[in-house]
Amino acid sequence: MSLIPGLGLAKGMALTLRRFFEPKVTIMYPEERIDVPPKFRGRLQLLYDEWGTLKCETCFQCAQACPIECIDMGGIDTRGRYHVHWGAAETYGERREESALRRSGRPVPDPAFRPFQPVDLGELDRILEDHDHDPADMLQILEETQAAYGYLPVAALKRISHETGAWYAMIYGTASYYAHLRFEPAASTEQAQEVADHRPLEATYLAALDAALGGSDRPGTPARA
Amino acid sequence: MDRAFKARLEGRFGDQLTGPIRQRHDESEMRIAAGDVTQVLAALHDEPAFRFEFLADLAGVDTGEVMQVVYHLWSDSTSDWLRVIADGLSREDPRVPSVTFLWKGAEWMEREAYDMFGITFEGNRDLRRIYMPPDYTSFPLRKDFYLADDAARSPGGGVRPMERTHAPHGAPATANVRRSGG
Amino acid sequence: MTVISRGWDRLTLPGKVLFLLIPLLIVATVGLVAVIVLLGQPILDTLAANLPIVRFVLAVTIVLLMTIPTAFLIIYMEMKIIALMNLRIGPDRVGPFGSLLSVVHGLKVLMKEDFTPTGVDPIVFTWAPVVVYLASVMALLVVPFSNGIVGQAFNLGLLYFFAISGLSVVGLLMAGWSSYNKYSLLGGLRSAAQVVSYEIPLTLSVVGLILLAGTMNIDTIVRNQAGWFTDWYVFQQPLGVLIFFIAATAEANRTPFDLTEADSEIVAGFATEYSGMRFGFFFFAEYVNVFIISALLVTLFFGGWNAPFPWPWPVELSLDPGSMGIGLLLLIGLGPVVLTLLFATPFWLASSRIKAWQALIIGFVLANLFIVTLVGAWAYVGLDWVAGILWFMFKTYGFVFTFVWMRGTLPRVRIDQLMDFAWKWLLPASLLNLFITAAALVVVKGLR
Amino acid sequence: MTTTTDRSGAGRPSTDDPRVMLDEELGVFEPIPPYPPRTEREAEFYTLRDGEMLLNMGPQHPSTHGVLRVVLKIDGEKVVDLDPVLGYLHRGVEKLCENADYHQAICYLDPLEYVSSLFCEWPGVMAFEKLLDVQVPRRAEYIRVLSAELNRVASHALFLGWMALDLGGLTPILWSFIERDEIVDMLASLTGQRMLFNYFRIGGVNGDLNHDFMSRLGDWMSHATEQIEAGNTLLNENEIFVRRMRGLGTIDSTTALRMAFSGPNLRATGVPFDVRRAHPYSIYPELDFDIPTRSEGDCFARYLLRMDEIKQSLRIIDQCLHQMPDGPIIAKLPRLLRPRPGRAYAGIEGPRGQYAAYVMSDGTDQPFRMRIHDPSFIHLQAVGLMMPGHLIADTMAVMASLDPIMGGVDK
Repeated sequence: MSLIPGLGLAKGMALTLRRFFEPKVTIMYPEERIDVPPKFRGRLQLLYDEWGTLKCETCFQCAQACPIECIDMGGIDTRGRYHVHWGAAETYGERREESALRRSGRPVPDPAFRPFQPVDLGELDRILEDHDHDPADMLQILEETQAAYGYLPVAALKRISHETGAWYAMIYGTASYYAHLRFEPAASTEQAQEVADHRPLEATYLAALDAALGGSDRPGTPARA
Repeated sequence: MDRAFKARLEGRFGDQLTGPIRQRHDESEMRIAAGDVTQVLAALHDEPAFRFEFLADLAGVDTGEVMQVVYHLWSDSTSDWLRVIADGLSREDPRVPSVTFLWKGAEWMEREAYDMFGITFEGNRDLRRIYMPPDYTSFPLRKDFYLADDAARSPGGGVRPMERTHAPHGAPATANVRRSGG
Repeated sequence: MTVISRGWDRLTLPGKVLFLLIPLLIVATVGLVAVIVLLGQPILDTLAANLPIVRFVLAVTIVLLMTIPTAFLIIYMEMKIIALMNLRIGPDRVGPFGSLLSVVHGLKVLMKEDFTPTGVDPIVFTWAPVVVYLASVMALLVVPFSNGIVGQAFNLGLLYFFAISGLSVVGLLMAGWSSYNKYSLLGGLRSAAQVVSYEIPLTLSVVGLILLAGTMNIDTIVRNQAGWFTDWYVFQQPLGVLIFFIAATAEANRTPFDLTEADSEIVAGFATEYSGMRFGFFFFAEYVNVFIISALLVTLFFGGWNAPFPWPWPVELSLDPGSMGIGLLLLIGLGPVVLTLLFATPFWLASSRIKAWQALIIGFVLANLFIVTLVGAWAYVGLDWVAGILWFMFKTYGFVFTFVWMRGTLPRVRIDQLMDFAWKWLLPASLLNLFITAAALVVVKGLR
Repeated sequence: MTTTTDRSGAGRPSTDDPRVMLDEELGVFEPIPPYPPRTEREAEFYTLRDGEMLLNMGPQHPSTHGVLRVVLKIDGEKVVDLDPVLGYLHRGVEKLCENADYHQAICYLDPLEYVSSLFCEWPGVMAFEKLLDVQVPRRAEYIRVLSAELNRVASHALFLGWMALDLGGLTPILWSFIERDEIVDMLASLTGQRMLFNYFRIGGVNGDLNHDFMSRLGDWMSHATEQIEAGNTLLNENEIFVRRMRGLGTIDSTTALRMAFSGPNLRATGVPFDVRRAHPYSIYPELDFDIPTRSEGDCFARYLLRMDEIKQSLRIIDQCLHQMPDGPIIAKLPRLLRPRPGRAYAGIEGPRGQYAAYVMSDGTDQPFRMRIHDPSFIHLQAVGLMMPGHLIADTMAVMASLDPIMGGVDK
């Protein structure tokens, strides 16, 4: 404090008056934006590949790895409803699995037109009983389920999640990691037929290729009928 | 590591130690029984050879078998942090004397340990819950307390595998799974 | 029925409005004319017989209406000036330089729910803002804005002012007590303690001035200060001005004495439980109070509506419109057109990019500005009340700026320091001021 | 003499519990609190004498620095006693850390101190490194010190503003935010985030110094603390400010040690305890800086001490820039960390005092026990010691001068 009372106040007043005329620092937000730093990690977005296809495989690994569980998986299901991955069961029923499967880009049965076949879960319950509902035995449970049903029905996965207490994402992640586990019947002749219907016969385009390349006598090109 | 300090501690508190004095990096660790806390900490605080006037931290620990209270002290008489572990508190009724007579600032840290572990600090005149609501009944940082699921009534309702690493010893694997609707 | 309804449906919206409006207007006009013809004379007679009452009612209405734009302006000043001092930009979206933001705030406050919490005393709770606001408006009634422009001039104007401005504390106390909230109660009691304490130095600081002026008539006090600015009372009462300034700041609950609504301590003080327009009344009253104390400071010590110097070139403008005859009509009819063209031509010639209609708009705006400037200058020179209002407002808003500036700079004092300051410093100082003034008067009279 | 009154008192039916207030007009019970006293202290506090009333400040109060609730027992304007009630921001970070692996645990530490995040990461990371016996590369240590000291300046800058704001000054908070914003932008270009940096990694840091950061730092160093100085001009000589802060919330050095104070609040009482010197860590032994102390122990001393610390931080930043070695910025470590069973304690000097982490490992990839020590928690309990006898308005000033962050207090 100075000897003259009020000098400190006057100094402060002088400073604010000087600041009154100084240039301002406000960034006029909607018109003017500062760039986020290159290392910015707050942008959550899904990436698309060069053909415009979503690169996300819906593997749920990100949701599972997120340490503070801020990532939720969600999407539009075949009936146009939006679902998040984790929430009360009553609100969205069984749709999240279908949605996840559909978004994975694999050939999956389209429940909009062809509902899931009802699966008898008695077999699964026996398997779970054998393993004492222990999520530590997840791989064995999944393998035995596949052995029992031929594939891993969504209803079964849900049942496993329910009974073992393991997170659905975890089970799905495990199952999708191993090549020998599948989510659709392996011997689905219908599907195979559908795929075949949409593909030109091999002979057709091989012949065209040969013609384009000028004959089939090039070494290393097996001649096919 | 201050080897001379270890010798000093052993010389002074030899009969009160319940375990060997361990030293690692810049920490010295001594274990005492819960009943000796008052004497040992008062001696560490007051005696001119030690002068541990700065209470760096006070923490409760649940090892799954016993409870511990861990004090971290600092003094200019040594280059180490001194860790005093009051060992061997029973999990059913853990009790340890309060150190608020030395450090009044330990009051809230003891309240926190009480809130989180249920450790009773005898002599603390304000031992009530500090973070949890007053009508809360369990002790969250104990090892037999599992994090409730985000959506306890969801199909996956129960405990996530991620949270099951530290199952209590000897507990059956499914003992802690909270069933939906339960 | 169907014909009518189909015809009605076919009308557009403006059509419907006009359809209803036109008959209404016709009826109203006819009715009005009838009323004027039949009852005009008696009404006029009544009004003429009670001219002071009519004048008073008009004055009250105008003062009441004037508080609203004043409050808006000061709120905007506060937002903008503090923002600029903070190196921010402040309001800049609504209106030019954001100047309409305070109006929008006012509308927002009007539209908000007028919430009455459980447990309040509803009558007192509802009337508290009214009392506070009316106290402000009533105090404004005796402030002379210019020569002859005063709500109500009377001999004890100054006394009236202090009596009324002390009334607002009743409203604050009512609000604090009735709100059923401890913060409100604290705020109300704080304001009671503060206003009552500062009332004393505030009043005492003017007593010296009253001795000098020899009257409590505010108008006379202002007239005494006419001439050069050295005739202002500020140079005869420097200590009095300082005390008056500080005490008035406290009286108006402004920083650094804004303890009654110290947001970091007691949330919003007496106004904690108020919302909607009731809160708006408190809010407005606060800013009207700022205007009032600035106005009074100017009136009592800074010459009021007197210019700081006498106009060096006295002009006698004698403009008798009747003497111009047909020239007046020509001036009114052709003047704007000619001026517009005159101002538009250079722009039109200067750049081929400016189209004729753009040039005309520019010319029109400039011509209007020119006319307004001309008329304003004429009014300033020729009508002394216009000059008075200009000087008065200039000085008053200068002090308003100072109050806002202080708010942007200073932290808040504590309640015990506030009381200490009032009783231990301001009160003795004001007594000293009074003593010195009285002694000086005696000496001067004795010498004479 | 105990009464049941709060507002009018006379003629109220008394209940058995003197702390229960009954409003017969409303028919509403207003129990404070609705359960019998559990401790000696609580019984003492909630017993009202004549003329006293309870004022519940917070958790939604403008100036309790977050969601803190303080129950004030007041006699008129005078505070008789006060009881801080915590837990409104309690997130159970310790438990969460025990359920995450060592890498994941770091990002739980960030939001504890949202004003100076790096100081909350640092002890955790240091404790993990001690458990794993990791040697941190020297460049990483320098970068850590550099960024942490920047963060300290930012934190103290904000302290200045808050302090003034709690005393009713509107301007310094915005000026100090300008200063803080420059630093935060700088740290954002280094770490990628503006608030929760999550920059320190076990064994080093995440990302090397980059051009953007260095150019911003250079710019800033050329006019460093300009806004803080301006704020000081506004406050240091301001009679109102000084008269309010001098002699307020005084605490002597013995009491401060007994209250387990640390950091600026302890040094303001004259104890030259600074973990950077008292128990050196990182590269602080190699750096040249002073430990400012003051002997008054009041709010004004705490305020001035922090302003002195800013200058020392600038010295450290300058030295770091000049001595910055080359080399790796992070030690090579496996992705999955399984330290040997053991215990580690790491304490550092943050802007508010000693931040510490105490970690126990049981050999798995997750900490067995993670204890976080936050100085705000310790300092806040001293408000109850400092306040009695002062006024309501001083509660804010004292609390602001101790500079608690509720994120750290509530963990």
